[in-house]
Amino acid sequence: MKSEPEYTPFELMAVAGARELKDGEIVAVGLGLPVVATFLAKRTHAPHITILFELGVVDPEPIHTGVGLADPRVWYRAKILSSFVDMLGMVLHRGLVDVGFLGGLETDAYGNLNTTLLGDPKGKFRHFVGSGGANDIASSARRTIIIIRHEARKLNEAVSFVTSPGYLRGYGERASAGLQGGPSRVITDKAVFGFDPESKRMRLESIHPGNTVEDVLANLSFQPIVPDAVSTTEPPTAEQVRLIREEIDPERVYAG
Amino acid sequence: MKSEPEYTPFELMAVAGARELKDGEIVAVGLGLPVVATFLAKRTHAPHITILFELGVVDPEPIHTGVGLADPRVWYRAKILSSFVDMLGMVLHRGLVDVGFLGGLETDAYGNLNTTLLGDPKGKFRHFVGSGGANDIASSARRTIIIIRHEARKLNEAVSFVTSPGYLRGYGERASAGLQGGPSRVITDKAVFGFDPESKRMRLESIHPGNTVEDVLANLSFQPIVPDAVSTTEPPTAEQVRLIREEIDPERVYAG
Amino acid sequence: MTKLSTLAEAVASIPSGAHVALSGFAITRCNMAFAREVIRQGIRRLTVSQCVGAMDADMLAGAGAVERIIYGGGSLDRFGRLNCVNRGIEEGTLVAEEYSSLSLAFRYLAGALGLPFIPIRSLRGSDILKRLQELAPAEIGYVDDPFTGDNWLVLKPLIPDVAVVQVQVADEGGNAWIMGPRWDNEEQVKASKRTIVITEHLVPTEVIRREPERTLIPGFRVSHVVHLPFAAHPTSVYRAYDYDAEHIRHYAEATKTPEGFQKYLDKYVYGVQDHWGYLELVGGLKHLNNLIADPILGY
Amino acid sequence: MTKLSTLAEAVASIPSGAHVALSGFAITRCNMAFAREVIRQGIRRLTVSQCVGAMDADMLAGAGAVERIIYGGGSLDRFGRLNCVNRGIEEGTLVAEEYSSLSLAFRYLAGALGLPFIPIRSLRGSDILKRLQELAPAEIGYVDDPFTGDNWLVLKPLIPDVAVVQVQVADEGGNAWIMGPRWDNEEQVKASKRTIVITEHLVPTEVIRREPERTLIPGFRVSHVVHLPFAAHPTSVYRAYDYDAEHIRHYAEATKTPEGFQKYLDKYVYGVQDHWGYLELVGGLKHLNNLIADPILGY
Repeated sequence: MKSEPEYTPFELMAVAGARELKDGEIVAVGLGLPVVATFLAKRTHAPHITILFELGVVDPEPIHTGVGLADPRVWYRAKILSSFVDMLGMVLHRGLVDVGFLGGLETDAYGNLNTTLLGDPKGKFRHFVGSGGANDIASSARRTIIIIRHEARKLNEAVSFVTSPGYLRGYGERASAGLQGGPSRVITDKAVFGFDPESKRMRLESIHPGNTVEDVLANLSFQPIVPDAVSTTEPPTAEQVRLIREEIDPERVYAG
Repeated sequence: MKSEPEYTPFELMAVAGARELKDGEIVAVGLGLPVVATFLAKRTHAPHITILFELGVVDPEPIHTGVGLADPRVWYRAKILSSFVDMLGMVLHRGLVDVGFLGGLETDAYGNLNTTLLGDPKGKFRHFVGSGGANDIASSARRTIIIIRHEARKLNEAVSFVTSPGYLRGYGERASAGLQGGPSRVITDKAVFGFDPESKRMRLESIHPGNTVEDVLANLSFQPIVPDAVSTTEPPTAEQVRLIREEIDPERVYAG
Repeated sequence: MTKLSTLAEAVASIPSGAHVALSGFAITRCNMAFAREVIRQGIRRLTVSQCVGAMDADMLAGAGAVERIIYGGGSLDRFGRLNCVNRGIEEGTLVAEEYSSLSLAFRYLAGALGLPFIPIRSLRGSDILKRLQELAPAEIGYVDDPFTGDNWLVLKPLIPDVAVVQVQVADEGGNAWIMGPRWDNEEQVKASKRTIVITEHLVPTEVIRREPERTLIPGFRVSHVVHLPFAAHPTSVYRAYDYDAEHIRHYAEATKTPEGFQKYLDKYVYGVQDHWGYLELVGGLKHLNNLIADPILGY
Repeated sequence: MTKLSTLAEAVASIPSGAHVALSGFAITRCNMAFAREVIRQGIRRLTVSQCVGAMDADMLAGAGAVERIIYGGGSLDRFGRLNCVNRGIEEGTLVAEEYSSLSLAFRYLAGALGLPFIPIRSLRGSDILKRLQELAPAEIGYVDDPFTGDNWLVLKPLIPDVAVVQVQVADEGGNAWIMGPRWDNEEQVKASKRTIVITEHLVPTEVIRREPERTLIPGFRVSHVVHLPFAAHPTSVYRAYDYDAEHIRHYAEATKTPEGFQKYLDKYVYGVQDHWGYLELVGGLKHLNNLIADPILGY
């Protein structure tokens, strides 16, 4: 029997995501790693987090892994089962969502997210999942956290379709469009990024253990801001890894 | 033991109200005679009427008499219990209410209704119940039916406060205000009135048995249109009276 | 996270001058114990709002705790007028911003949905609108429909500082169910900055999780949960207890004059130490037992 | 008044070219038996709408029954993309009016409330909005907020000709309950001109009257009630049955090519006479029994 690695890259991403959440916050999540991150936060430092799924689910306690938000497995033991208008209207659009977790096909130097299509929208393109609630969350959450794989084709200077606005082309452009908030973090399997307060361009915040600045930049299709000193991402604790493996994602569907 | 009269004036008003309702219509009612009229219609010629109470009650089947809409007695055996937004928003404002029944302190020659105050709004006045859903019903129902006692102080050339608009000052004024529909009938304990299609002024339609045109006009503070020939209101049938007395209003709270 | 607190604590969280949305409708699910405690604590200059004016607002207005009422008219149903509210309006001591049920419900709804304004067909051509144009011109506006060119009346969202809601069932986190019609209560709660839940029954969160479709009030909007049986007396709570007709008749009579109402207050509000003292005073266990709802009828 | 009818009758009431709102969300409560019957009856040129695109819309689009889809994106969750919808968009044979979940939910909500337009913060700055400005400029507009002067995007109400909704419980008058989250279904029904209810369980109106707080769909909006068990197969119905993972995997694979999907249609839609024939074909009683929901878990 092979010995378990200390932690997988996905587990590290989940832990880095969990660390961004404060106790008592209201968090809008899609399925996948964001759910793992949020449940992890809720079971450790942030027990009073409220979790929302856009279709009308609040604070479920699933005991089986679901294939998506449409799977009743992920609604199990919810405190509220309601509707889009209740969740995305009366909580999110009302201004009460603190954090939205988003993922996608690609993001760019200003945290704009594309989940719609790849190619030329006016010519040949391949169409994918579209927005769902992602655009709404990106528009109305107080801040958003993007979780995405660290691949050159997924991290571009500009996305081919802005499904969910980040800082658009940077500086005050998001505010000019009438939007507050915006992405606060981009978490990949190699690093954590933030955004320059002025230009709103992605800035390297920390590098995951075992990676170098060169690794990070080699798998990026744009040049982020790289400060002189970049810290190392704090690795998961043994207890965090145990919680993910034994309680939150025992079937290893999300956290690899 | 005194013998029962054939019917009371209130019973006649309820029957005249019931006669205005067509099968399958959606009817918004307040409490009192309108409820008696609507239940009577539902038990006779119009079994598929839908009854709405503004606070969120559809098709109740009360077995005890209530003191008002706030009394759970009148919610008994409802098919739907919901909300103002559901009833007044998603049915009435959506344009689905066929008939609204309204009553009030006073109405006028153009079917405007006052339930707010008597006296001088800028000076000395006495304040009453206000609108509730009455203004909403008068504004959005396809037609309204006014049920009011035939007294000179209640039937005036103009009301002192327009809570619920009828035809305002007549002719196209209601349409100019952006409203369709309007009152179709005013039912008193002496007569039934309609409205002149052109001027929108109240017009005598029929006089209840036992009354004369003189009785009707003597107890009015304005001059309605009186056609050359005025018919007599059809009296209640024995079966209608029996239904009211034995099943709909056995405690004689509404129909006297 | 428990939000359980005493009525006194919950009431003390409301500063004078706050805007409080009240859950009552005429004589049902009124915040009566709450109103009595507000009066005892001497909180003043409140704005109160509710789509249909009810006994909770009337008592607060009569006791001089209310500066402004935002409502759609109201009564004690067949028991009579809202004498205190009406007297305040007639004498000019109470500012009344009067709407219709739907126009006020739409203002709450706009607040709940985070809409900047909401169009409505109601109020057009009425004197209600004329008075609002004089009294509260900042709350109403006009917008041209970009699709048809029609000019529409639009209302400003209404965002109370706190909603106070009488419910049947809640957990200690504030997740709550309302049985029976809900009138404006969901929109009040979801428009308000926070909510105080006053509940007849306190249940484990486990019960809430069993029928989560029924959760109308989310715990994350709630600051205080007060577990207080008969808190709506003398008004009714569907499936819990009936209104106390005799007491409401007495109230309607007493409120006909300021002196009568002062005597009522002296006896039922100032004359008792707390809610339990009040319940003893109005007849205690034996009397209240007569009001308990039949489980089939719900009243 | 009974509105009970066969699936064939209900489907026959929908003319080609109609706008149909569908109740599915990805792989749950999808109108699958309905979609199969629409295809069998040869109804064409439909506009379909739903906030999150689902398997019902995908099958209809793949069969060429859909001219326009109004949706907020969608997938088969982890089973894959909506291959037929995506292929139609990529090849230009399907017009896709794409929104976000909330912006489409707000269009239904505006329709349900009789609002002439509804303001929204979503879509700003996005390419979703740019595409809508090109593709559907008549559906969006701008209005200055009369209270702040801010310029707001506003959306036109969406009023489908018919909503088709898969529910768990209905009476023959069309009063219906939905268990579990309801996503956009209430607003779809209340915006639409009429509704077809497809129900797993048919109950006496007496049952509806026992818990009237649960009645989400009022009978007076309903034209047809179709009582058809397993009507959402292979998608799930909370508290009734689980999704059929094996069958959806087969569908996701088959829809990767037009040829593959044609074979799927030939077998599962054209190859059976009706819904009962379909249920036998996919495995009959023994297979379906495995999908029946655990009464505690609900799946």
